[in-house]
Amino acid sequence: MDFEELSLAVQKGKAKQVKELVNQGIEEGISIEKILNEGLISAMGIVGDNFKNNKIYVPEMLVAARAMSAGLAILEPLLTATGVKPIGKIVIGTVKGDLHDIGKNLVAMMMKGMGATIYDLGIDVPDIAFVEKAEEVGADIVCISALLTTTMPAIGDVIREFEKAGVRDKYRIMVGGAPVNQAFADSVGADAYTANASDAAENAKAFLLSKSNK
Amino acid sequence: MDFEELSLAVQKGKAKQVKELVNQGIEEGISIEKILNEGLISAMGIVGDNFKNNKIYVPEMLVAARAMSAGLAILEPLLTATGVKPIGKIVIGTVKGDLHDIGKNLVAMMMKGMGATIYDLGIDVPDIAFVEKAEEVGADIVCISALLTTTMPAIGDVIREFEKAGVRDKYRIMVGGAPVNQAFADSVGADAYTANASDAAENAKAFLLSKSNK
Amino acid sequence: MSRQFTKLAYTSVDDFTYGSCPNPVTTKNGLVIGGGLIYPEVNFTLPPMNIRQETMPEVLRIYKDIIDGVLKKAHELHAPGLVVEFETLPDMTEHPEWGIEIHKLLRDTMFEYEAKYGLKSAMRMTPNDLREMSRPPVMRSGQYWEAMVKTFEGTARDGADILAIESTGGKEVNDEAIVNADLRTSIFALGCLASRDMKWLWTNISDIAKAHNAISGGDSACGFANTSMVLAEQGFIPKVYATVMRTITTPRALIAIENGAVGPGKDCAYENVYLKAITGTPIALEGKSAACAHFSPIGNIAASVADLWSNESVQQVKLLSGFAPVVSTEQLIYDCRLMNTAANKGQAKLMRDFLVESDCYLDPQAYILRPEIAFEIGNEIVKTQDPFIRTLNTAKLTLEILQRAVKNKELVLEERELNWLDILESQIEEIPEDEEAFIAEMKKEVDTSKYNPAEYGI
Amino acid sequence: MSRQFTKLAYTSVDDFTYGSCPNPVTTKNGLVIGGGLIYPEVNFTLPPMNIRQETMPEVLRIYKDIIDGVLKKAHELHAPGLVVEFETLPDMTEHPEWGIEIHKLLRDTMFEYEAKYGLKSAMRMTPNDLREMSRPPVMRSGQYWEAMVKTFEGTARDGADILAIESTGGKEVNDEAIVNADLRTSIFALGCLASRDMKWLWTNISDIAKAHNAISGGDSACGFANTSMVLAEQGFIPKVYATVMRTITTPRALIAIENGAVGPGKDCAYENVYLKAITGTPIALEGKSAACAHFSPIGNIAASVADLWSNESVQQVKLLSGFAPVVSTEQLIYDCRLMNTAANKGQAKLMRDFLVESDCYLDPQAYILRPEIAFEIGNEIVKTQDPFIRTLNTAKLTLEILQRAVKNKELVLEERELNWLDILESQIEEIPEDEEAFIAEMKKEVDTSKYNPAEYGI
Ligand SMILES: [Zn+2]
Ligand SMILES: [Zn+2]
Ligand SMILES: [Zn+2]
Repeated sequence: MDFEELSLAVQKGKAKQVKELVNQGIEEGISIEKILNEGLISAMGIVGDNFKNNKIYVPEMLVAARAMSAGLAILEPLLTATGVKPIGKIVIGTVKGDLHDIGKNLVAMMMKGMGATIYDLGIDVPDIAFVEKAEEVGADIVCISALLTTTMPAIGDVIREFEKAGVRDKYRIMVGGAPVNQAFADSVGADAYTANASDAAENAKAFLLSKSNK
Repeated sequence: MDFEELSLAVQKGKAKQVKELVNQGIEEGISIEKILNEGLISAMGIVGDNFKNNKIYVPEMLVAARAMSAGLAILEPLLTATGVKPIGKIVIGTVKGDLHDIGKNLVAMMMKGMGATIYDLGIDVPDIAFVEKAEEVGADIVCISALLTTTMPAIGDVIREFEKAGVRDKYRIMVGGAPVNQAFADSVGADAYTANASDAAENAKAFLLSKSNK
Repeated sequence: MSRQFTKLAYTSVDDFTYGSCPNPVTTKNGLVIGGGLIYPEVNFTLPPMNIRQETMPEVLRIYKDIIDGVLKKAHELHAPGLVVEFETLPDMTEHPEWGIEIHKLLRDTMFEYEAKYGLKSAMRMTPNDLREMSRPPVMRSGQYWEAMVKTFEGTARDGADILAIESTGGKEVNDEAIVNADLRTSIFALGCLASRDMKWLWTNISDIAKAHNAISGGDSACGFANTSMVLAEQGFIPKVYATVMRTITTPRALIAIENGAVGPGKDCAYENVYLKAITGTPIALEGKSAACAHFSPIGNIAASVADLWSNESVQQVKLLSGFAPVVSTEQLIYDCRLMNTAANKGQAKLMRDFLVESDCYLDPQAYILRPEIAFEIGNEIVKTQDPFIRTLNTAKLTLEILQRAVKNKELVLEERELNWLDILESQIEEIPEDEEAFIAEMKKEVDTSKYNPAEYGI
Repeated sequence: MSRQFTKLAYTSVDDFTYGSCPNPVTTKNGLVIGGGLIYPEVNFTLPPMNIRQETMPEVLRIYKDIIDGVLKKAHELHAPGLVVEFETLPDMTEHPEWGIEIHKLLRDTMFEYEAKYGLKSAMRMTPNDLREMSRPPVMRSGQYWEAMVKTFEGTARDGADILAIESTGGKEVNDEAIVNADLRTSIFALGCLASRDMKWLWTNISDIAKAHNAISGGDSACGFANTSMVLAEQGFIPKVYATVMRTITTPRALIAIENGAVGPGKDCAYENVYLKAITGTPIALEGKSAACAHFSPIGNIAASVADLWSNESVQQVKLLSGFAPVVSTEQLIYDCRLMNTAANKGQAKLMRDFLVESDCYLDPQAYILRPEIAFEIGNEIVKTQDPFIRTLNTAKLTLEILQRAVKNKELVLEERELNWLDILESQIEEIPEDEEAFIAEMKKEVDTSKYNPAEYGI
């Protein structure tokens, strides 16, 4: 199997070719985990770097992410069967009363691109829904987004729901969005705040890797 | 005694004439309290209104305040002798590390003009000195000023010294200065924040009058 | 009755300057917008806080503090006039009584300053478009629409001078298109969906305005073009896509004016430049003095043909000098004062050209706002009355203008931007000119859980 | 060796414009200040926080965030150059190692952006004057002076391009004079005390600059004239007093240039207008785009002859768009871009006149900054070399100019302002022209617990 070819197909967003190459790799008996890490995730790492280095835009990343997803859809059942776990599980959503999802979607896409399993609650999410989904799926990280100053306080409300349920310390809670800053994150007891989607993904990845190394 | 004449002398800052008229009133057997209230404090009330209505500037107020002080210096020993209390006692100062005193001096001058006894600690005041002076004189109000964002947190330190000494609730603590706002005042547990010297004096007067009516 | 525009309101690009226009708007108290002077327009909002029934006293106190600070500064700086925009936050439109109460507090304070100091001011009332809160959006009925109507009616009754909105018809489809730089879907969202919504919406808004002797102002495609500009500024999407998004919002916006709006157009609607050229109505715009609200590559050129100059929005937060809305007020007044001084000396066109030329060669989004380009795009738009065709042709012309500018070395674009010029062109080259056929294609492509075609009559 | 100025650097007021001057200053990396372009100068500070050894990592992170945001925005907006001012907070000068560390972080990041993107920038290093922290101030020795010297030396060693300060000699006497609008005492503070301090101080600063190949920049009477302007803006003291305070800080400031300073003068020193006329050195100024730091009645006119355009200072606080220092950066860049566009078209004088005329008739503090008035005041100053006489005569001339402007109906003043013109005139009419006699009188009047005459050699 040519991992370089698969990686390039992901980078260029050629979903059809990605599916073909992934199936081909499976037929050749290549390790599922190796196809995932050296083909799909590695490609998304390059895509992320190209974005950070101002060589491509988000649309190219999205096209690549869709191609990666096409390949991932084939691999996931096999991964589950062999007991290979994703790097981590992440619940993400925009707080109640807030209809903005562009930033939240970027974060979700970048986190998916690094190999995490994303549970996207969407927008206008009731406080308790974050807790319920995190508990249901056994999440590692919960990401809470707010784009308006008036909905930003709801981030604190969500964190209080985790406290009230007595499960606050089971999850790393990351916060973000236009009006959010480090001081606010500190004041509501969030574990991490990042200013942009790239940093959010890197922050999450570092945490997940250190968690898996324990 | 012509209280109108005394009031006008105060308003125009004629200290010499104020002293003559006050002494004259005392010789005539006029009530000390009446000379104070209807001559001196009433005049400063008019001066304050003229300032608020943009008819005069602070220099005219200061000149009037100095004239009032000249008259007050004659009355104070007699007031003490007859047991008449000032409207209240106020400790005021600028926090440690901060050398700004213009705003603090304006507040002190306006509060003196309404009849309060002012204990001015000056600038660059150690935290504990506020507590010591308030306790020493039996203050009603403590005013804490900061003009720099970096010295503003010291306001909270001063308030904590009052708490540590177990005397926080004995005093009404008012805060102010360029970087200070209502949210900050709330966060450090101040009793009042005002945006300018006029409001500070009015806020203090309302409190002192309601306190004396209990 | 609908108006039609078949030619530009101007015959000479030399007359196309800030502070004046062929069809100025006069408020009840005599403020003439577009009559010779450019005026500051101040917008502001709450610091971070919850809005509930129990926090309303605090909300009202904050707005009172803001308006007092703004008006006091305007009076002290001898502003010849002032427009104040009250843009509601969602909770304030969802509970119309809250928005109406805040508006009355603001407008009454403005009346007080007029009576006491002669400071002539006007209120722009901008309820937000709540209809997108239903998923998919319910456009022509329901609790959200009814709340919006109550807000418009109550505030117009209480003295709101100018009614405005940042309407969101088609946004539910366009949001995903933006992050994909999907111009084909954007043309569907704006040319087919938004355009149908605008006719219905602005007929209604204009009726409310007429009933209360208020001015039917204008709309903004903030959620389309400004979101694109901001995402481009952050390096997320191509600048050339944001540039085309800017121009293709114009046919949609024109429908407001065809159906009762008379201006001044809203500040974040940079498409106002084309609207002014076509209709001669006055416009608000925002640029460098709105850096408090968002950054942009059009800080000076945005002022070149504006009749109102805005800060877009700023929260009530303390800066070293004072509260941020007062800072914005001072900056806007000085900007307007400089421009009015030049105009009073007969040099408005020269100042306009300084503003244009300082930005226009540095970014495609600035280049496209040049007066000559505005006339070129405006002339293309008035060739037909069909919103879809107008939208499609504006997209094509914009790409052509950008290619030409690059070829003529009037514009230097990064390689990735040049690539996207080609990508965008190829995205739309196969769009059929028959709207029915295009709609049929897009109905198959766009997820119908995101939008309801029936809400747009298709 | 002292320089002397006996005539103005300019022969025609038409040449007296922004962005250029007879004696431009060139930084080591080739930024020419006053060579034809006006550049933005960005200043910023920490949000409210304690500065202690344990918070230094946080302090450094904040400054890194600020400088990265500022430089990234300047690069994105194609700024042709940028000056960054680092004004220390008292703790950072009291502990020189802190100020030196922060400066190095900032300057090194600026070097990185220059290497990576070609963004030419210069650092203005402004330690605050700690000497006033002793009560009465110790001016020429002691721990505070030594900390200031260490700060200047360490930062000059690490690449600071321009050394500056807001010195406070005489301020201990002038603070009370301000609130009393006591011009007689202000003349003593500036003409007799501050002037003596400036000669000693600027000889020392210039020596440090020379030893490290840095530029000896200039001073500001911020604590005298800007404090007066702010108190006048708040309605506390007369505007005409603030106006005279502005002009009478000039002889004091000139002494810096006589003793080694070459410019650019500091942003809050509006007296720079007169200094530029007299010496031809480049100047920084601040106006409408410094509304974040303080309000003023001279928002446009302040830019009319500036070579650097500054925001004065702003804290690292979040606005809707981004952090406030980045907002200021964007606004300053657009202001400079507009002015440079006009200058590149040969219209700098015309733009200057727009800037002047938009403000000059609305406030005495603006009127006094008119180019023709600057020349009139400058010519008065160079008639003698005596700082005290220069200060006294500048006060008298300023009052005369204001009376004339009112009489000619070029300026409309409130009645209380007109009263104060007379009061100020009577305050100074009996000041003896013999400095020794005046000093003897003032020694009896001014409280010696507030200042130590020996620290000024009197
Ligand atoms: Zn908008
Ligand atoms: Zn807006
Ligand atoms: Zn300063």
